Amino acid sequence: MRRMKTFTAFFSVLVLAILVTIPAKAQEVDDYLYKIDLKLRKDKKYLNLSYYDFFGTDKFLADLGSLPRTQDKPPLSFKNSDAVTYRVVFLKDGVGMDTLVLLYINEIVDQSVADEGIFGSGQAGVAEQMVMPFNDMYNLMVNHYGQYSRLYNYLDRLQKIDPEFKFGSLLGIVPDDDISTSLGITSRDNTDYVNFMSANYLHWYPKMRKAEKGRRGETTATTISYPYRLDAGLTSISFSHQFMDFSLGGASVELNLEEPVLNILPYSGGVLGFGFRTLISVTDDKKELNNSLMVDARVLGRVILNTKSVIDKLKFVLDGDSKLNLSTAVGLDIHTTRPFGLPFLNLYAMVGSPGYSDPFIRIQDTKSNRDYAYFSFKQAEASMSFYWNTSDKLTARFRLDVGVGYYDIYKAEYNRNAKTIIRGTNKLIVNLFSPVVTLYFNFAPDGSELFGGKFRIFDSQVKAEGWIKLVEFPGGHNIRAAAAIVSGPIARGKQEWESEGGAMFQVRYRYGF
Amino acid sequence: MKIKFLFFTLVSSLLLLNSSSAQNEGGATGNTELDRLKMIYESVEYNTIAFDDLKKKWLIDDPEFIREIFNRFVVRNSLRLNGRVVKIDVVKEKSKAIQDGTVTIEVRKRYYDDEIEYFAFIPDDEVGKENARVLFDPVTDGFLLKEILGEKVYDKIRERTYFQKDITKQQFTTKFGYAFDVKLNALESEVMFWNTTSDARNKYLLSLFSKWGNDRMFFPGWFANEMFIGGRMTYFKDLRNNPEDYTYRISAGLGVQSGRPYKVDTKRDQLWLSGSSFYGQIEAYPLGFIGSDFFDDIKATLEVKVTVGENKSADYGLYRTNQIFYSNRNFFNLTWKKSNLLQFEDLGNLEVSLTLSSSDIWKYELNPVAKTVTDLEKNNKPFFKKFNHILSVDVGIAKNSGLIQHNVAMVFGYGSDGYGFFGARGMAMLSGNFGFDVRVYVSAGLNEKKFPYRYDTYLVFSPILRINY
Amino acid sequence: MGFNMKKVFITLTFILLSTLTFSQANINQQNDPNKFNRLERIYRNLEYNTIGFNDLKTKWVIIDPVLVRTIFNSFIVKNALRIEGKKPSLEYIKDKSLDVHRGEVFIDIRKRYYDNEIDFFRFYSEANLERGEETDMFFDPIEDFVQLRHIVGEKNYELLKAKMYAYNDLTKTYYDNKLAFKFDVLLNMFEPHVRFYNFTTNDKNKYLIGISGKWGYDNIALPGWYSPTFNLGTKVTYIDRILNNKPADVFEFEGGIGLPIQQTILDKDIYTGKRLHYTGASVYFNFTGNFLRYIGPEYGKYNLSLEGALALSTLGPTEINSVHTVTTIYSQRNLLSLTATRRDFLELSSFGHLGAILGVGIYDIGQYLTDDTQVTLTEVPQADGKLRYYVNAAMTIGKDDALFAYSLEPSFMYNIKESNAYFGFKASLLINNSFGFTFKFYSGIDLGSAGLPAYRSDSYIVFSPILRINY
Amino acid sequence: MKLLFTAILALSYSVLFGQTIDHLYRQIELKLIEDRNYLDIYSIQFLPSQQEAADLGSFPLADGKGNFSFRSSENISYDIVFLKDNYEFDSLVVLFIRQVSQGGDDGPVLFQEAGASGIDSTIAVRFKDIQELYFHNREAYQKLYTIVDRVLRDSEPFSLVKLITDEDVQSQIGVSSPGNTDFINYNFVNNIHTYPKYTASTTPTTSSRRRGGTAQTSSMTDFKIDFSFSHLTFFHNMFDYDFGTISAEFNTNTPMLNILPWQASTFSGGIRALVNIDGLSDLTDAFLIDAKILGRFRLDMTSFNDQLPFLFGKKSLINVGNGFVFDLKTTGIYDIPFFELYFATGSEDLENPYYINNNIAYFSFTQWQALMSFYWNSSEKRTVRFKLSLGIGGHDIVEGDYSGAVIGRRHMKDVVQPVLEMSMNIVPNNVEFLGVTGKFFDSHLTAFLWIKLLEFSNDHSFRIELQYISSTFFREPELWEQPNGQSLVQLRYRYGF
Repeated sequence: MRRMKTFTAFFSVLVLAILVTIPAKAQEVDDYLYKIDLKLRKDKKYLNLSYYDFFGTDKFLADLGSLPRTQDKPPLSFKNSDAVTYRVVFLKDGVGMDTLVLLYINEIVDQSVADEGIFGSGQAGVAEQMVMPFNDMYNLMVNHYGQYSRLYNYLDRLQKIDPEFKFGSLLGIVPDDDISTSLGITSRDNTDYVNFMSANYLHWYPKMRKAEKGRRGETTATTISYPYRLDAGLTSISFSHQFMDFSLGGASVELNLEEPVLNILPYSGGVLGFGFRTLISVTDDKKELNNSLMVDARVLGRVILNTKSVIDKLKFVLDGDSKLNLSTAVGLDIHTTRPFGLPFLNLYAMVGSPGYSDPFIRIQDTKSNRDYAYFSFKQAEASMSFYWNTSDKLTARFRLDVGVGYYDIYKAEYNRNAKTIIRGTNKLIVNLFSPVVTLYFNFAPDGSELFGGKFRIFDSQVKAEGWIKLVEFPGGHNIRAAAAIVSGPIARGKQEWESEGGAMFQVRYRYGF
Repeated sequence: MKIKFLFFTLVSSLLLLNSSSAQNEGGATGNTELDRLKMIYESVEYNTIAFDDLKKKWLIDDPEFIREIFNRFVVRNSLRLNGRVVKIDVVKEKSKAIQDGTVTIEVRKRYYDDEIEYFAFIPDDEVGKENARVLFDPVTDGFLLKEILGEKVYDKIRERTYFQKDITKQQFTTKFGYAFDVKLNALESEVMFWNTTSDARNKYLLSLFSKWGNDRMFFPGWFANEMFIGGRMTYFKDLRNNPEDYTYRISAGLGVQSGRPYKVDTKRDQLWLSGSSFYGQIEAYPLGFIGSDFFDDIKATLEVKVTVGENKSADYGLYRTNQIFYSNRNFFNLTWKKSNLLQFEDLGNLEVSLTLSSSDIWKYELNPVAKTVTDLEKNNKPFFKKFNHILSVDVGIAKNSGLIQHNVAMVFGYGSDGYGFFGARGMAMLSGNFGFDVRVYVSAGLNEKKFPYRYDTYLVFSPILRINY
Repeated sequence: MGFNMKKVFITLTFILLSTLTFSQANINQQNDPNKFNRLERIYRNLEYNTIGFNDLKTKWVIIDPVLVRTIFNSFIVKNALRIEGKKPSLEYIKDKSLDVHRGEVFIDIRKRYYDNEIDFFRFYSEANLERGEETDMFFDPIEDFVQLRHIVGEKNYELLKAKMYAYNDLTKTYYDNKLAFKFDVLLNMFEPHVRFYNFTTNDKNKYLIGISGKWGYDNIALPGWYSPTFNLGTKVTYIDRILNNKPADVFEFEGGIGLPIQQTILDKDIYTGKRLHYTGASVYFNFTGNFLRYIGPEYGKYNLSLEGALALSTLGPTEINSVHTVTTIYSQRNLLSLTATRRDFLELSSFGHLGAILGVGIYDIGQYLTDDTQVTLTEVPQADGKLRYYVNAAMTIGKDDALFAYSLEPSFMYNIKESNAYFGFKASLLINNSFGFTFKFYSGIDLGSAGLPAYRSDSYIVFSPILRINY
Repeated sequence: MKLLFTAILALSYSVLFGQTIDHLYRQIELKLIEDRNYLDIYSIQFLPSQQEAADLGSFPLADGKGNFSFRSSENISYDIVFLKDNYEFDSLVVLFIRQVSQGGDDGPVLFQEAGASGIDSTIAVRFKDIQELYFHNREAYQKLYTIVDRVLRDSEPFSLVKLITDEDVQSQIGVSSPGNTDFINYNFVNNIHTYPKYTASTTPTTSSRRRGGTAQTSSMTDFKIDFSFSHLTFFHNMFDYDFGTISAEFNTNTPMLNILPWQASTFSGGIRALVNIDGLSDLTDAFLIDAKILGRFRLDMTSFNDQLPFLFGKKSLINVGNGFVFDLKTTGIYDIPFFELYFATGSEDLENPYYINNNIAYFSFTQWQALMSFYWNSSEKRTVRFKLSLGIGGHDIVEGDYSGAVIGRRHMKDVVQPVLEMSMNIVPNNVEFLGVTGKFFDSHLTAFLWIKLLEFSNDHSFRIELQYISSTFFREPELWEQPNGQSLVQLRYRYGF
């Protein structure tokens, strides 16, 4: 009870205080009326206002009667016409506002319908005119509250009886389209991986495209499929047909002339590689391909083929005189997507049988009457891949591989003109494990890949590759120009079997990717 | 008592009421009509308060242009102070400041289009303050401003073809990401590749690391011939903005032989590897339990290398003559580091650390004929006498966020072998991605004869590439 | 009290003010708190309840500063920010948006368990979290995706769900270290075991039977690798009670036979010196358990362990494969040690528990002449006899966490007979109860004047990976 | 005074809640419309008879939308949606009423969709309407309540939760199946002989004792062939007896010697029997014995076996004698682990070695191993399957010296070493795709990998197999061991599996 007294006393004082602090600040009020009116008339884009259109024939307007206006303007009476629309504009969600605030009424006359003028229907168009500016509306609220509240209640009820009802909006800017995320992103699912692989990999990847969003915004992954897929260039060919797509993924075959671990160009290795590749998703749920554990495995083999003799005649390969012989070998290339939350893993291993007979590249030893040759039988690389994009539009895409590479180098000696090795002269001279860092870059404006680059540092040598899209024909045909550069050793001396660097250029044709 | 209480509450509430209305001049003044209109005025526009700091903002500095603008305000009688028309004598008085050139104009653009949404005359000395005192009421509507100034001047303001200062915020603090973190630096790399949360907001991170050399015993990168590689686990009790705020971090690895990226100085001896070494490091904030802010960020680091087994002669490679060489087999570093000791605004925070580093040096002779190497100091130097204990102090400034991150420190150390060191470490990174790391150490009072494996000057450097998501 | 009253006054004042200001909006409605209450309860109960999964739901924090501003701004535009159900004033929002500008505000999001919609959304400021105020909200959280979607708009909502921005994942992964009893394979070099059979005789106990091995004796600072004997045998574990799926009151009985094993770390061509040789089979036993529990329950936390190895036979000189010349060798043949262990003396917050180990024991070192011409091995008599007595002590710091279990054990052994001591350090860790690593290091110092005994190395280092498969 | 205070309070509340309650109504109604799968609400169908419709009368709708009354028509039914009683509500709460009308009928529908023959479903009475009834017209609400209550007494309501909450139960931890499931699965995928396929039946039948019993799926084909360059097995349905199956096998393998197939210059052939001792039809609990008896014959392959295009390795250094092979696998009884035994031996005969170097030849006559196996899976879907085998194995090595007149015999070594073998199979959606096995024995590491290549019409399938045997770890190779690793790549064809 005592507490009550306190309250009462307080409130009486408070009410007094309020009454005292109401000086009529007419000038300020006018200022605001002017400012608001100006703002409403001039600012076309930025106003967060809602509106509701009444047809001139609307029964409610007739019931409402005419609305009084200030400054001796005649009261606004609504024209009962099909061609006239009255747009009541109001403020809905103002900060600190609890209710709708009616602001002004525009009269929109569709002249193509209502034109009965003398000049005929020459100008078909819409004329919009502010018939009840903010001053008048404010006046209506202050002095004719009855009519104001009828209009107000009508609008308020629209949303009450139908929760899904939406008012029109006058907002000219589209903040939602401009959602900018400032930081680059990395997807935690396979999006980046699939994007990268389908743009750069020799073999085909199912492409996941987001179908148009349903009402609840569900996206479904659809694959665009072609009867067969072909990627053909001067250094490698891959092919897969629809019948090779089995339920879990797909298979394809390839031919190539490349050795990815060693710092040599295609054609320089003296081998012809062939391979069989399968892609599967090791997941229980087939629908969520993006979250599944995918395994891309290639079983590789290669046989020796004297491509080195061809190389001098090839205008597109500028070989830096690499003196390494490769051997017939088998191997494996595996890419997996994030097993147990680890990064993407890549493993490549090629194991060849030591065969020293009749190397393609021999070096004459001037001191003795012998030849010698260098061989590499085993190559391997294990790395982790990290993907990221500079923005959520996925325009500039990056991938960084960090790992370890391995190769061995054997040296063998021959008698001049003899094909077989001198017994016991084969020795292991290099057995190298070295860190390897590869940076990939893809540029894909509007989701279509335009350019790809690769920069790899391994064993103090740089290998760079790149491609650019030249032409794209409808129906899945695609032509790219591609180039590769290998540098000589940097910050260390060149070994005898290494090249001083070289470059090659080619055109690739891709279909169905 | 009751009355006192009543009185007290009344007075205090009234005071509070008044003070609140005084604060927001023209705000909740109790004038309902004005209040409502003001509210409507503020609400009709699409609100972008959240972006205020990212909007384009600049100061008009051109004195003549400022006069021109001011004059138009005067002509149009558009100057207001607390909502009311300003009396002419006040205008005169304030225009003096404009003539003195001590007034600038702060202009801010809207976020989604090109119109101006804030325009105010501000005295020079108020610029940059959070609640800057303005000369007159700011204009918060571009269209009103256009009415006052006329279209031409308004467009000129927007085009910014006059003397002006851009004060748009460029860089905002960002948070550390835990998806992956690749730090490539020849001297110390780390690749964080796995993370998990097992409870609440905690985080376990697994990474691989490499560390070249040992700065604490003043054998940085390049000069050490040994690189440690291994695995590392970082544990966060709960995630913080600062990635250095981990609860503890454990590293374990092996030492491997490394080359040197420059021509070997044959006059000085190198340290050789004489066995397989194991490397371990534990970092934690052990004084956190005291519960004081000061002790919270004292980090203790214990770093140990232990070499086991002895290489056979054949393991050292092919030598035809006897070689006498030195080898470091074990070391032990204990560092206490206090960070955030002082704050130097944008420069970063001062940090100080104290390190005790004990490392042993063995002198061996390699005889290619013999099976094993011989310890030349076996008799005159027992195990514990082979150690050199270096006490060193680092004083540095570190900044871990923002456009430019850096960590620069001066180092001073003195060892029980009777020589000292001084030097500097410096690391700077641009936008957290690219950077450079340099370390220079200079010996003082070094007896080069006695310690032939020591160098006069050590200089190592490496570029840094860091990708963190 | 006075301060509280003030708060009430201010609130009421504002209410009154708003009443006066917007009285025209008050359309004659008969509202009362009960009505509000009931509607709110209905609202709360509409959704399928999955509170039990709250901790396992996908959870993340948006850290992209511009996205945080975008979302915050759409809350402002939609006038959807609330504090304890009430609309905050513009001034308050302006004040809070400064925190957003400073980059201290992030968004916490949690997904529903069975579908993809967001079931919890809030702005939070890291400063509050660091102060330990977990519940302090920046603004009221939104716990209904429909409402959230209406506030931020369809497009933003899809973006929020798609996670195409920078974020930190905070989803809890469930790690389990509960013992399963079907089989348990623990592979490491020093104490492997394969447990493949179990049975229960009453409704709470468990017998586990398997094969076990033991290489080296840590108590006498003679770890794996350096020991010529590998004890292979059977281990019977008796678990008296299984509490919370964790065994309590465990008794282990291990019995086996010592077999020769190659000491890979030692040069096999150097016979003499700091190494021990295998000179005969032995029986090995180890009884471990909290036997003291039967004296009084307060001793239940102390584990006693009696470990022993007793020589059975002596090989002839020709049978010792590790030596091929005539020389004297050392061999450790018998051992008996008793230790008491308690691992939870003190709790060390996130570091686990602190414990201690104390022990005493006796072992013998024999010296033998390997003369192939002799039929039996000749023992070389030692001046001070074969037996060695020692005491040992260790401190343990360890945590038995599901994801990351570890133990650190600095130890000390004092050999009374030889008056020398070995300092040791054991460390082992096990990740996710499946992969791990163990490491042991011992370094000796001579406390007398005789120097370390001839069979001893100055230091021992051993390590081994651990693989555990338990189902 | 108190009165004044309450008046002020009431006034302020009304303002405070007036807005909030409308807001809340809107929020709830949107939730009811938009959240389709996750709402724990129920509905019943109500087909009012003429009498009932009349009895119920009409209800006023909120916000002056007029009145609503049930109509009795063949084309119209009503779904009354409600919230069941729970922790916070002692009785059910009626939420809204949906009117479902068959095409052609035009009822008092707010938003009629232009579906001429389709079913129109509109919300006839909104949540707010019903709640306003509850607050201001309790009697009318009670009528609706009674309808629901009455229907519930006779029938189960229709749940609107569309989540598959039970099927999705995921145990995060891996599982090891009880019984023989994992064993059968593993052998079905890897064994060169036929094994019954384990199929998990999703609908438990009353007769089967546990969910997911096995059924011996009879393959379409009459016979089964498993062929690779190193082995061949053959099975015909004729040999499918009730208690087991018998099949034939030929191979060139010599396990336990750490050499590749063909390298031993032997050829083995014989039969294999899979027997179900218990005779139970449910194989998961049965005691199975998989036994092989093969003869092993020496055959001089030295002229070509280092030339084989799929084999990458040097000529072997070990001769293997004639003899027999006994290979046994059993499932566990009493939950004892699965047991495997391999034993091959023959009489010692040093005459006529195929591999001889400097008058010295090495022989091995006996090889054996005994293993315990453990099986487990990464999850209950059994996508990634593991097997770990631990045991002991060995072989003998005898040296024959042919330099003299008499063959000098020397027993070189009896290898007895632990065997550690670990396999992983990846079998997504019950289709085998990839297998990896690593085996460590006698300091050699053997890696074995297969990948499925193609499958035609479910009967023919091809795999590519890769086998690699490393050189020795932790010790120098013995004289009879290859100093380098060796590998084999081959195709494997399975028909009828």
